[in-house]
Amino acid sequence: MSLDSLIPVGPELLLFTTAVVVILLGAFGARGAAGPLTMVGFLAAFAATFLVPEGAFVFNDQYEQDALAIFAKQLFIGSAAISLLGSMTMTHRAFRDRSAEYHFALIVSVLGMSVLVSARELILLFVAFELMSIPLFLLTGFIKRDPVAPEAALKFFLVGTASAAIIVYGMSFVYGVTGTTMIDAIPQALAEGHPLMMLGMALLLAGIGFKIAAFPFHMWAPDTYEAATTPFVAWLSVAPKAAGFVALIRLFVEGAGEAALVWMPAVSVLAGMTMVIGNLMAIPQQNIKRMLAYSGIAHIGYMLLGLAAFSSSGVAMMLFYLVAYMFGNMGAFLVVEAIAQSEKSEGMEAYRGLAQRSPLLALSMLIFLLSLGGIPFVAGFWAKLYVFWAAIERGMYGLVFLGALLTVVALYYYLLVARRMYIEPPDRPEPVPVSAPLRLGILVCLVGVVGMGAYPGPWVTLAQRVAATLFS
Amino acid sequence: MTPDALAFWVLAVVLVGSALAVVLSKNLFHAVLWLALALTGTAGVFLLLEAEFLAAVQLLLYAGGIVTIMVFAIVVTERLVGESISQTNRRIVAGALAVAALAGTIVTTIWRQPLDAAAPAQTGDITRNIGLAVMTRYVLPFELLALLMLAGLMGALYFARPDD
Amino acid sequence: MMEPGYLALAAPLLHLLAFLILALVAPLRKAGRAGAFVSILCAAGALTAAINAWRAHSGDQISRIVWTWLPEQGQTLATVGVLADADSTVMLCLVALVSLLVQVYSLGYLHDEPKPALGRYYAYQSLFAFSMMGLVIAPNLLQLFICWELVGLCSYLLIGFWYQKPEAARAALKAFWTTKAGDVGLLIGIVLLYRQAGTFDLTELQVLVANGALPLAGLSIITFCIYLGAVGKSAQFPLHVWLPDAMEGPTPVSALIHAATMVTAGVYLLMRTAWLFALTPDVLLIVAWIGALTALLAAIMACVQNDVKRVLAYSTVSQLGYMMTAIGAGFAGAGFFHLLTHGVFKALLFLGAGAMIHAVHSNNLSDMGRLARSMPQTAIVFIVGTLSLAGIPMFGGFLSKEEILGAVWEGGLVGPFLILMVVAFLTAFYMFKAVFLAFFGLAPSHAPHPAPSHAALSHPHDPPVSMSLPLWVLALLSMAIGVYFTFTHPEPEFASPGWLMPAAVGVAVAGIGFAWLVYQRRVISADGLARAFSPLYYAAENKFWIDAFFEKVIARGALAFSRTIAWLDRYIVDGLLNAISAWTLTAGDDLRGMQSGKAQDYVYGVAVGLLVLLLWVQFA
Amino acid sequence: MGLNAYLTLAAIVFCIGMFGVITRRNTIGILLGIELMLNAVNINLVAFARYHGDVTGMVFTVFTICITVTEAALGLAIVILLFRIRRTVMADHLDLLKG
Amino acid sequence: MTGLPVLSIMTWAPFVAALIVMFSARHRPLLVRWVSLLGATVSLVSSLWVYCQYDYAAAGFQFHEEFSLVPSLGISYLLAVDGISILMCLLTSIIIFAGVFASWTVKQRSQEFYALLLLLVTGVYGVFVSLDLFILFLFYEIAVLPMYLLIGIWGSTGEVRPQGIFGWAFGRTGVGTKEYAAMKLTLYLLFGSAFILVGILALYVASGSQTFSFLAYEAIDFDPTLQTWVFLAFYVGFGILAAIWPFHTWSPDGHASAPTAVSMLHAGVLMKLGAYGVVRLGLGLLPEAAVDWAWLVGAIACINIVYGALSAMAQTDLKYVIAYSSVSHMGVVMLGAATLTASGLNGSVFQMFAHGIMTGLFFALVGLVYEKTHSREIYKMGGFGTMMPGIATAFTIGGLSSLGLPATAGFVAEFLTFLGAWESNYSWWLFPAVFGAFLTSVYVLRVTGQIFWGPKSTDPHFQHLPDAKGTEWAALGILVFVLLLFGVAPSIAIGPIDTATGPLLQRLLGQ
Repeated sequence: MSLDSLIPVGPELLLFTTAVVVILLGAFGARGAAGPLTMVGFLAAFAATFLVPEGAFVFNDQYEQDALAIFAKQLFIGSAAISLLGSMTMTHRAFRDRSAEYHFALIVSVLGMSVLVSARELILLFVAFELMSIPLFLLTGFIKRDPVAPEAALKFFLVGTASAAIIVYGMSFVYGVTGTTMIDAIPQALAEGHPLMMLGMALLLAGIGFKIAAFPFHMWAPDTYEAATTPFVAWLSVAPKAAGFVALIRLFVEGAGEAALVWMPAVSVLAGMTMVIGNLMAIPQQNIKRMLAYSGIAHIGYMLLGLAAFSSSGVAMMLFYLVAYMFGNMGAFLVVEAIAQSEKSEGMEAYRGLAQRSPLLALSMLIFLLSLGGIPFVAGFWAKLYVFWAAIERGMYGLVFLGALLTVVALYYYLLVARRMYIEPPDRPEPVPVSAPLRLGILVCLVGVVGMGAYPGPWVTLAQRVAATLFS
Repeated sequence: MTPDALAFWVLAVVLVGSALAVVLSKNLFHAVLWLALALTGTAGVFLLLEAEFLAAVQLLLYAGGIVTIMVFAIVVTERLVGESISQTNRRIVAGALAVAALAGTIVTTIWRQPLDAAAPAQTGDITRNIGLAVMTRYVLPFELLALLMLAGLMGALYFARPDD
Repeated sequence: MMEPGYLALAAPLLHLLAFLILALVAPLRKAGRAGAFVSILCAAGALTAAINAWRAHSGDQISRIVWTWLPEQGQTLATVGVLADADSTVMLCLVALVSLLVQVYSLGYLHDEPKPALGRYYAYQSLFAFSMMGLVIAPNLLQLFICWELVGLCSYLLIGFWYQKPEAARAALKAFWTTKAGDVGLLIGIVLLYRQAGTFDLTELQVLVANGALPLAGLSIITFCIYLGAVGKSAQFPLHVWLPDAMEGPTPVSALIHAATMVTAGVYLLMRTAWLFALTPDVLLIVAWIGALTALLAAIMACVQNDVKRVLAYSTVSQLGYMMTAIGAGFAGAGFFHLLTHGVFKALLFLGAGAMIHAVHSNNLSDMGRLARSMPQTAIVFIVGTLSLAGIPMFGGFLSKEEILGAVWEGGLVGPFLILMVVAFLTAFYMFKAVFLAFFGLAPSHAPHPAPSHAALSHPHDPPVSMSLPLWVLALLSMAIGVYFTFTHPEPEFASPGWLMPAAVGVAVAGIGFAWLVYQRRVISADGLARAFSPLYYAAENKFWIDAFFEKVIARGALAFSRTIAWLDRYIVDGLLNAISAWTLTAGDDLRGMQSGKAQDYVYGVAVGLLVLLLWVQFA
Repeated sequence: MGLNAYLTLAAIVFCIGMFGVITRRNTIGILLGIELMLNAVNINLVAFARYHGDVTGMVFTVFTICITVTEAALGLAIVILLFRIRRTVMADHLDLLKG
Repeated sequence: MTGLPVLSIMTWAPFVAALIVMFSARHRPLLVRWVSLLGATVSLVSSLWVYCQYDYAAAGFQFHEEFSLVPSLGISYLLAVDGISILMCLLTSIIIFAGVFASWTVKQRSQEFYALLLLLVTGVYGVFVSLDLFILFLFYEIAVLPMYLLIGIWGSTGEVRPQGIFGWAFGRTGVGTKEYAAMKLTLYLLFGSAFILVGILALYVASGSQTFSFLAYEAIDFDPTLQTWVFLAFYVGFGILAAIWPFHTWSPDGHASAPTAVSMLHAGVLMKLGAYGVVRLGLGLLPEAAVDWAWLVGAIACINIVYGALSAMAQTDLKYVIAYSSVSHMGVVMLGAATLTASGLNGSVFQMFAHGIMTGLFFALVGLVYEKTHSREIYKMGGFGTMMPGIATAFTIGGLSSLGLPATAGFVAEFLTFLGAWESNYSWWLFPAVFGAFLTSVYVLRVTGQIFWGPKSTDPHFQHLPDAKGTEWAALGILVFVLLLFGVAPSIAIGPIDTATGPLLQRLLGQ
């Protein structure tokens, strides 16, 4: 096997190597190096993604590096890097003593995702799926002395494995009908409309629905988000969902063409419910991470809306939304981390008078929230709008209107935070100290949000190009 | 009734019965033992399907591995508690309804369309084929599987170790 | 000789100039008298301009100058400018004259006002004069309406000039709202007429009417609406209620606005549009009857008043009724003629009354008495005015009044004619009641009324020259008019029956005599008289409950209604909104129950979701 | 014996497993349920493989079995950890996080 | 036509000023004010320049500026102005210019205050000048959002008793507090923008063209049923901002709680955004639907006029009176638009302008009075005319304009609207409209009389009150002057308006 045949999987290899090195270093006690090393690995892999030749098939066609895969990989690795910026300065003992495990798990999970989005074959897909999930359980319960973290890990684990069972059950049916585990066979079989095929796909939909935390498979999310370490949650709220969406695209959209429309009712209903539940339940939350969790669920609803269009533009807009959501959501979580580090609290009250304590931090939080709320000149606005636009192309006026209304509800609870930060007086005068890496992370997200908001053109074109390859 | 059919029915009854026992029995130990039985029954089904290798794997890994771990876990937790863990169910009716409906749906879907009644004749050595496939066609997932198990075990270690 | 249009235009513009100077040059305004002189100077200039305009204009030749004011889609929607013809120029002279005199008079009358207030007063005065003149020379209904509203504003400001007095403040509001109510009608009328005729311009309208190009359908509604405007401004029943209260303002103001000029604007309007009303006889009939009714009611109410200004106010109302009746009878000319003469002598009367009040510091007739001795000049001019009002030959009101009676008779309106005869009698009666009580009869100390206020005891005397000069000017003018018209009997538009003049004069004299018997000789007791007519007397004392109706029923009703609306808005319309949002919040809370925190339930959720999905797959 | 029969059997076992997951109080009991579910999947896969005369399904089974075991190990580790810090293995009592 | 992007300058000057204020002028209050003033001045000058340079003979949209933003979707930064926008920009400039002066005395966190204020203004300009529906929507939201903080931080809390059948709800939403008002206003307006967004997207999809350009859409005539619905969406969406009944309840609470300059801007300009949106997008793009729905728009406008006036009559809080009067006057604006006649449309736009200035003046005055008396209770005050003649006069002039007294801008607007109403297909609209004007005279003069031109209040607090001074005079002076100027010489405004309404009318009645 010649070396240049490995170039297409360069990023994955880099990740793999980093993982191995990190764990070995861990074994030999050089734990402090894990974080920086991981960062290097991520950056290298990120860079590598740009060198990968598009559309390369390897491992006898089970593995494809198409535009979508590369796009997704960049998303995963990028977000992981950002979250790493957040976790670098975590002071908890576990991070001091066991940082090797933490970073190893992180890398492995990213690797799993990277494989997932490239997999063209069910077994590989399933393995990659598990490869992505299992480290997440570890990361969730990472602060193992904490009373709630393990509980969250358990819940996540139980629901997760149950859904994994559902997924593989579905896969078994798909395999049974198609007689092969290659994904390319699916559209054909769907077209024949074998009942077991539909059954299998439905099972898959449900299983992946858990991963993207769509109603009613979402219940693990808030608990997990609340208990796990914030930088990890920032990443957890973005990357696995992106992976889940890509999986959905691979299984339901790619190559199916108009045939995919049979799923439209199901997905639209899913989208609608998710939007409603997420937004409504976010209102009464007092823990900001929990609030963000529910709002995140609502955002999944919006993305599903884009997917529900089952059109090139729909997918494109969904991808754009993913990026916008990544910047906004991660930024918000990083600010939460900053506050939590200084105030030792993730409650709303920790934000009182932030604007007068450290205006820039407050401003960036405000911008992130507004972006999530879909306000012009920040990324979220375009994201929402494009998704709506894609949906309207399919004539889903009702859903779009519902979504638009719910943005108002969403703004209600986002503005509640703004109220804490800007309207209420501070309890303490001194500014909030923010560590350098955290600043950097927040800055990156800020640049992303504002940049995409001010000049979304290139991103849209990119997303459209990626989506177009799926429908050609 | 052909011997095949007879065997299938016997196994089916055993399997379903033990499965029910697993989820319903009051004593966790018994539940685990019932699980062992269920898994063995599954191995039987595999044999019936002429997948001897898998049957073996089933017995070793599952009936061996899982049950051992379970028992271990129970022993640990029980020792810590000090009295045998009795195990009851909650929301039986709601759960039963939902699940029954689920089963009903799936089964009806399955029976909507009669599938090929008879299996084609077995050709070649399945065990060998499996091995070949794993080592050639499915080498990538296999490698990843290794990584996955590593990660999983490390996670298990991380959680279970009583240190720090 | 200069184009009369420009001369006529100069008059209001001079006043505007005065107003602007006073408004913008704060120091001058705050200086008081200095500002007053500026204003008076402009007023004098305006008068000369007006008189020149009048003289310049010959026969029935019309000078009309307009500029585009409001363009629309390239064409002109509305214009502003001047329409100088016989009527407008002479009216212009009246306004200019009276306003000049009043401004001069005010110098004395308000000499102890604080300086800034005085400045404000003159600013208002100039603004009023400007608007009134603008109204007079308006070439189109829109400009007329604009100035119409402006004079209303000035009347509001001037009535409320002493706004620290609660009555004054209230009276000002009452005046504004009442007239505004009428203006609503006028505005609607103008808008409707525009739709009908496609123009606001009086001249063009006249042409249309002359060619019969104006569709008659619904015209009576239009004219009626326009008439409503007149009802408000010219204090016709039932909107006359504001005029008596308006007497809370300074007396010179009453003389200028509420006697000579503004209140007659309604009459003027109807006169200007007489050719339009001529097309709708039914409306004219209403005008006549309402006019007569107003005249009668006002006269009766005047009889029971003890406040000299209110007596004059009611007499104004009643005289306006006279004019309206004449117009209703179809002879606008007669009404206009009376308007002019009335303007002169009623201003005279008010200013005279002002002098009396100035002297005794009280409006109340019972605080006066025997003033003829202490202030002879005032007595003379006041009596001249009274005789003119009573319509005695050789005096101002004589011929105009007789013409009105003739006009009404000619118009075949027997009912109104009789009413007007009665009113003539009453007018003479109550005016001379005032004269006898104020200038002759008993000294106030012996008056049957309770102890007079100290004000009465202070020694009254004739006013300073700044006040007496205008009085004399007006007195001589009304004499002159009277004498002139008594000898050179102008050709009326109609031949009134020969018996009319003697009858009219007889009635007037009878009224005077009766007043003499009651209040001078006291052979008939006033109280007895009151008892004899007790129901009428009672009703008159209560102003026929019209004011009460407006205050108690309409005002309070409106307020209560508005409160209801406001309540609905806050607690139902807004309440519903709040309810919806509250429901949303509650929904959020309730949903949290779903998140029980138990892993099994989460899986249960998954199972149910899966079930639904599978069912959908099954059956779709 | 037809394929449907095996699928049905698998389906029933799968649902029973899910029933266990939903209703068991004890975390370990829930894990047992999950094992049953995955076990059912295996039956499905093997049956299909057999009836297609195709080995892929069996390979798939190998993978699922391994993954299952890993999951079981991890799960039990979490249970033990939880037990250590919260003194209980009753999923019902593990609801500090909710709402 | 010069190469100078004057519209962009006008639009972004305040934004730049806001940035400078936010990041460089920290803790230097005076500098903050001057920078803001500079920003406002630049906008004022450029809007005046546009007003003068606009080629009235040619009419149509001029001063085009284009820059493609998202080529793949045909979204581009496309600016241009026609007669209506010119006037609206002028209005905005005047109001913000006066507003800067009016809020000269803001003490607490003035830097943030000015920054947000200017940001808001940028949004407003943007809506008026952008021809790309998308950008328009963008600016629209920008204009709405800062209100939340502006009211929330610098606002004042009112007093509302929770009662009636929905009393419980009031308790739940915390009615009366400034936070409540801020949240209500913001969310309500964003709720409206949801409709707008759907409408715009529907048009985009229906047009099938790869552009959001207004001009392109003008050329298309959309399918009637689509028009019907989209018009409704626009009407409700923008209408909420124009405070159409029954979606007006944000306005009294919001305006009452907002600080002076903010109420000035919001009542003076932002509410016009709503009316402008209905006229520009509703009438401009959906002529058939506009004709079909005229009855609804007009009827609701009539309700607004009378209902608003009556509610205002019953208020005891000065700011609420003004706020409700705005509701009533916006009714006139909408009525004019609904008449679909030349006079009506002219009146409508003119009223937008007149009411903008008028309300701006009112709120500036109320702010001053409140600043000096610390009371908004009408019936506690009295007889201030002697103590603060300047404020009293200005207030009276404003009042007279609002009751449509000739020689003030208000009269021309209302008169034109009345003409239009009678010429429209629903002549009866004239009567509620005129009646509303009368009611206005009732409550305005009642208030004016009570506070200024009445017997002096005996309250010891109100014995020695200073008149306006310095910068405050500047604010009042500008507004009063404009109010009278446009009343005396309306053709200044009618000229531009005509050039825009003429074509619009042809399009409306063309089919």
